[in-house]
Amino acid sequence: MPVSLRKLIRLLLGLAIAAVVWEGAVLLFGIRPYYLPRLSTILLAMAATPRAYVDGFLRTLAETLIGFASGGAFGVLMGVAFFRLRALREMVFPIFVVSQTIPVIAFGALVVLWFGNTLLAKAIIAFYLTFFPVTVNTLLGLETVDPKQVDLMRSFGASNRQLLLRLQLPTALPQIFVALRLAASLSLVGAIVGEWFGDTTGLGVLLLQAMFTENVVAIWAALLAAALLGTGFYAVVAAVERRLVFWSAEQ
Amino acid sequence: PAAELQKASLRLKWLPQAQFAGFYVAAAKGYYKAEGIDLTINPGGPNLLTENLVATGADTFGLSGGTDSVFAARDKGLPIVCIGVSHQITPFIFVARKDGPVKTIQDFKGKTVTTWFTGANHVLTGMLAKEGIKPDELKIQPQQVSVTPFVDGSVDVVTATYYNEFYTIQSRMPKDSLKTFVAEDYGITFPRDTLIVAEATAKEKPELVKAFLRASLKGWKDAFSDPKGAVDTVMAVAPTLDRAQQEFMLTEVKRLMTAGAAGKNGLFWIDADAVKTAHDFFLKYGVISKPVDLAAAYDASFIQSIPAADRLP
Amino acid sequence: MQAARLPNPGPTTEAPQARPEPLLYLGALNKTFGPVAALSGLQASVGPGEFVTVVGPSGCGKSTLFNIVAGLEEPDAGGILRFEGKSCHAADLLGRVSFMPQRDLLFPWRNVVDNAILALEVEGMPRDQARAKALKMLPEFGLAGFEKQYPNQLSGGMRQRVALMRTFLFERDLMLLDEPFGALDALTRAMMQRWLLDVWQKYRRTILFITHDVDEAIFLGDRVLVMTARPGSVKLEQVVDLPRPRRPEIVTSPEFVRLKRTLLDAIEEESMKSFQSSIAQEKPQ
Amino acid sequence: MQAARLPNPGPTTEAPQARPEPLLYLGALNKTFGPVAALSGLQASVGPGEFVTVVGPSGCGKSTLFNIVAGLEEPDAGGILRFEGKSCHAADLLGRVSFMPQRDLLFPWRNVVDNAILALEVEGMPRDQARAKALKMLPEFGLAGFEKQYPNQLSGGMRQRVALMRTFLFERDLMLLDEPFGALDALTRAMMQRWLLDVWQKYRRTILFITHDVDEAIFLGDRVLVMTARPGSVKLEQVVDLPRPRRPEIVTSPEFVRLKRTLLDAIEEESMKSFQSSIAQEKPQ
Amino acid sequence: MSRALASPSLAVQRGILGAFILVACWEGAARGLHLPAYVLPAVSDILAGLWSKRATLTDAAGYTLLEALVGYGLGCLIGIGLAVAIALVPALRTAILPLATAINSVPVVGYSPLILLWFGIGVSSKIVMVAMAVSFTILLSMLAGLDRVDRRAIDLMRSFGASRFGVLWRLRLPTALPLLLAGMRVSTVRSVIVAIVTEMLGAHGGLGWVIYQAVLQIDFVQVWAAIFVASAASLAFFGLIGFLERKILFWT
Ligand SMILES: Nc1ncnc2c1ncn2[C@@H]1O[C@H](COP(=O)(O)OP(=O)(O)OP(=O)(O)O)[C@@H](O)[C@H]1O
Ligand SMILES: Nc1ncnc2c1ncn2[C@@H]1O[C@H](COP(=O)(O)OP(=O)(O)OP(=O)(O)O)[C@@H](O)[C@H]1O
Ligand SMILES: [Mg+2]
Ligand SMILES: [Mg+2]
Repeated sequence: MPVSLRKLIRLLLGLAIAAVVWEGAVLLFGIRPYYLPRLSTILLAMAATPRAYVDGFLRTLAETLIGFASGGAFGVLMGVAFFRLRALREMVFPIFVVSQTIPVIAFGALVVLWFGNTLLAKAIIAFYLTFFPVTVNTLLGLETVDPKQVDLMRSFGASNRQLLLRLQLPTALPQIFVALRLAASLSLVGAIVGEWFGDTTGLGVLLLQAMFTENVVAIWAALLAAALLGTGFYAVVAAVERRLVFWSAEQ
Repeated sequence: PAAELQKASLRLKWLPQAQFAGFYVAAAKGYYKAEGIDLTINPGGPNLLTENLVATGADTFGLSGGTDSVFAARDKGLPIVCIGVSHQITPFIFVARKDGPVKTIQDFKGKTVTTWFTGANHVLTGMLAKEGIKPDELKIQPQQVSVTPFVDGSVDVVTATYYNEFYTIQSRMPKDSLKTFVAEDYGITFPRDTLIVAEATAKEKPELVKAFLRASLKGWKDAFSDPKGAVDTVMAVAPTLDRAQQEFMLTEVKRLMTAGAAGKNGLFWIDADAVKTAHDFFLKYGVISKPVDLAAAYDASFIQSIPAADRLP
Repeated sequence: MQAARLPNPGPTTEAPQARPEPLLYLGALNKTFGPVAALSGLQASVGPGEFVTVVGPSGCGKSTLFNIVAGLEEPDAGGILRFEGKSCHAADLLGRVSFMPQRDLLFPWRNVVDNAILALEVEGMPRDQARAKALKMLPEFGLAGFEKQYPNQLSGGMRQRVALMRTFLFERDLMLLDEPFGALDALTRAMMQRWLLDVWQKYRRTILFITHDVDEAIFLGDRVLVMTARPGSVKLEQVVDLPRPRRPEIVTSPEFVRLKRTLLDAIEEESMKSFQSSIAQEKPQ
Repeated sequence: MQAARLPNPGPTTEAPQARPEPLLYLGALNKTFGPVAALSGLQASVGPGEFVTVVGPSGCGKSTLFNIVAGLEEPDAGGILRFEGKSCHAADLLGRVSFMPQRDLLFPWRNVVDNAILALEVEGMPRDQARAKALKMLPEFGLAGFEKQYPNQLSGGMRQRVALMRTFLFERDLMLLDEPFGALDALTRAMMQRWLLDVWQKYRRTILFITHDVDEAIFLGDRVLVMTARPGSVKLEQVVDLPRPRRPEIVTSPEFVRLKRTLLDAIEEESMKSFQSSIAQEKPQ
Repeated sequence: MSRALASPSLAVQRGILGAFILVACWEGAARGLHLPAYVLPAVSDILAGLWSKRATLTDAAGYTLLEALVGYGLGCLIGIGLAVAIALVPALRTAILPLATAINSVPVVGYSPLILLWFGIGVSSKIVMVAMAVSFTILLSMLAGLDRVDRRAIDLMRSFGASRFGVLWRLRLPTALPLLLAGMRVSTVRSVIVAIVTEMLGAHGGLGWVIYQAVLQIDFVQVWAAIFVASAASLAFFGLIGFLERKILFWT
């Protein structure tokens, strides 16, 4: 489609301008490299050890995807369960809230203890950060269904399941996707933090490595890679949203 | 034959870097396999307590924080034993600017000093105590990841390890513009980077422990004799590291590991006197709540069982 | 199920109460929403195969009545509700009457065909089959060629026709239509009316039909119920004893005009009441 | 601003083109939505103070026409649009005509009064003042006592009356009403019609009025525009030369019946077309 | 839909019941399986620890809550401000959204060297981090809410001559409120946790600081005690916003 092509060109143009501004600003204002290194230096550093970045990228991507998928699915599921079972919601929802106040980072040892040094452990942290917003938004979305539409479906003799699948979930979909977009970013954050619990590959490892050796170029390289992954993933989720939630794309 | 290999893991205190070169060299050269151990090296991370992981059995061996963390772990009832000490002298130094207001440790008073609360703070407290200074006479702040505040002059004294931060500082400021304060000059020694195992392992699998120590020692000796090759081995695991920095680190680590009693007794020697001094100090300052049974906490028998020739660097 | 039905008894002049077994019987129905009494002591019955139209002032409780008969709201305690000869709760009627609500309530994520087959899907008919069935009906509703459009691309009348089609595809003995032709132009409306009568006579469905158009009420109905102002009850049950099939010309016949006069008078009286009560309620501000 | 207006010229029999200066002139308007041509070559003009009603088959483009005149959609390039004698873009008309859309579009978070004063608030009138103004009008719209209700507590007809009131409070020379009385019962409708004529005559507002009810179109209008089937254009401009004020009885007068016949014939022809084209478009499935 | 109907006391009772079951299981597991404190301390021990350290913990909680609340407020303002800016000037969308996403793809801790560098180790760096995390959530929620509006309703407002701002104020903001408030509710918890995590990287005080030091001293009872305090504070914060939400969104 020419529209998407035009968008792509605009995007590339925007990136190119940003790159030039970055490079130019560093050179022009003589910014000290440990505040902000030149973009070209960073890219060269990445090119020097491409495998490390590619491997890290893929590994983090895998963790992110698993965490996102499971967190998203669990979040929607719990949203639906809470919507249906008021008592369950009142009993468990506060615990969900509380669970979100536990800083995983303080329990690295426990995570390793329970889930080992596996990809799974990282995915679980991504999951942990992801599911909560999805649950909240699913619940909210389900609650905004027009009662008159519910009445209509019920007058057709619709079962609760049909009501859910044909009316409530579609109505909630726009809201769910808001949370999923947020979750796309959060699951990556979770994966990266998860990699800080003793791992050898991943963007989180590269970031940590660079942070503590104060290798500013490597910090920026890891940040760029993470930003690329995050923005790309977000864009994919947003694209899926545009396809699935076409009717509310009124703008 | 792989079937007879015994599975084990070593938890480092941090990510792969030349600080742990010997272990990586030993693994790469198959020294652990030769001893019948299928060893996995697990890196550490922030807030990842090696003592905790070893105590719970998640890892077999651990390179933990130091004598201070071993005391703390024992104090809290974690069933771990130290089987070797890597850095024989304090790896921390305190750095000030030569042209700045801090000329002697007395000048610390009223100045901004940043330090890590992961052990280095005790070194500082100890040094100050020897000079009769109370910690609340200076502005001690938690030190952040970057040394930039010091380089920029917003901090008067910064804590550094010889092998990492000191390198960064020197790369940003001329070496001769710096004034350093070394713990040993004030009669303080906090050996760090302790090798630990669970009590159960020490009791039930002494052969495994010894085999591990033997292989590790070989690896370290190789690393010291061929630093370039050792850095290659480390960088194969962590390719984004800065080579110059790693070479510097290995040099410094060698100095720390071969200092003091190690010169006479070899690598990973447990210097009972240094341990005792540190223990008494921690007890005095309330870092640990009650005296620790040092004999149970520090078991030198494993390292001593290895022929001195194999231990000496 | 339509096969099992008795032949339509056709319009009669006898009072509906005399019928042996009404399909739907409502007695002493009340419904209040907080302080607002929407229905009060409503009594009515609908025979099988009958076409009953309902008129009444705006806000008198017609839609509320439909909601009860569709099973969506329970009347206040004490009311009597009988369907197919058995006393029942409103909720028992869910899925047993086909109901077209006053607002079209189309789902924005479904195109015309998929909105139309909603009820069929709920019944469990495979999608393809349901779609094929719906596609055949599109021209009858003047929607051919629009099957792939989404609701926001339709005109008001088209939306209403889609909602109507959705109701028709849900084949039940009792149909409740709440102003189904409100947004249609005169001719489309006339065509739909004729078509509705055809369907009704062919399949013998029972129809309850709300409208604001008295002509329409007389033209279509076997009986016209005129409701009182809020709180609604039945003010007048007017049997329409015009022969069927009815031709459009019938609206000018003296009998039709006479009926219209009677009904208009009754409605006017009630509408005036509802306006007066409105004015009486006005608070000095 | 109403004070500055000329007195209403009143209904005349002369062709509207002959008027010296139409308030609104539309020429050769086209509007397409993707593959659907909604309007094609539409030409019309509305004189100041005139009451023009629009009828036409469902989906022929009436609401589209209103959207253009309200300034919400630009017609396709090439069309002519003149307002108050000046050529302009559709967007220039935003805020200069008062528009009542086909769906009520009440805001669920505003109660009856606050929905009604929406346009006044947009204009910058202080809330209290606007509310006071609206409260005075409530009884006229049969909404007294309901000022604190929220839209989900209102019947369909009540919602429509709130929307109508909102439009009336937005006082502009040109009013566009898209089926304003669609969901009202016969009497309320008749009352609102009479009231609308009163307002129109008192304030000399120009009104464009879409309806599906030919009686209503004739009863209210100075002129009736009959639109063709989609793509819509004006098929017939029928001047209604009935004297004003018009009494309800007028609907039975021979002149009225004659006009109605003419209009119905025209609409019927177009409606048939739109159904036929629908059928022609049907794809074999 | 039925939110308004359920009696709040019943909800509270059920909440307490849920908490009680959880605590019972926890206590049972810790005591029954003789779990050492460094794996999972018993609730009773944690509560005892909490009581004995109450002064320290109260101070720390105050410190953390201050950071969280100020950061939260700031984050809400920024998020709402950006969303509103995008709504008013749609061209900004392509500029702001990808940038915000990119920034948020990196864990806040990733920025800690920079943020600590720029804002120091005190309260302000925590506030900045919290504001960053919160503003993104708010931005996304608010934007989705603003976009959700019925186009016909916008048209109606435009026909009244409403400016972009008028449409925003009278139509789009009320439409966006439910989603905005949901975002704000989710963010309460995140604001506290980001404050804590940032404190763990370097601070003068606060619950994160307490946790960090307790972890080093292998004092897991104190870690959990601090987390209990943080949870209670977050829950209260969450409940407060939920309460406001129900008050504001009366029409849903
Ligand atoms: N959910 C509700 N809450 C409060 N009041 C309601 C509710 N539903 C209906 N009402 C009130 O009940 C009365 C009857 O409403 P109903 O919708 O049945 O009227 P109607 O006869 O269908 O009117 P119309 O012809 O205008 O559609 C009205 O006064 C209305 O305000
Ligand atoms: N946004 C849109 N996208 C695509 N098609 C549209 C859109 N809006 C209107 N149409 C099409 O334009 C045609 C005219 O629609 P419009 O709403 O103007 O009809 P109308 O005359 O008002 O009909 P009704 O009397 O049923 O309200 C219809 O065929 C409709 O499907
Ligand atoms: Mg109704
Ligand atoms: Mg229309």
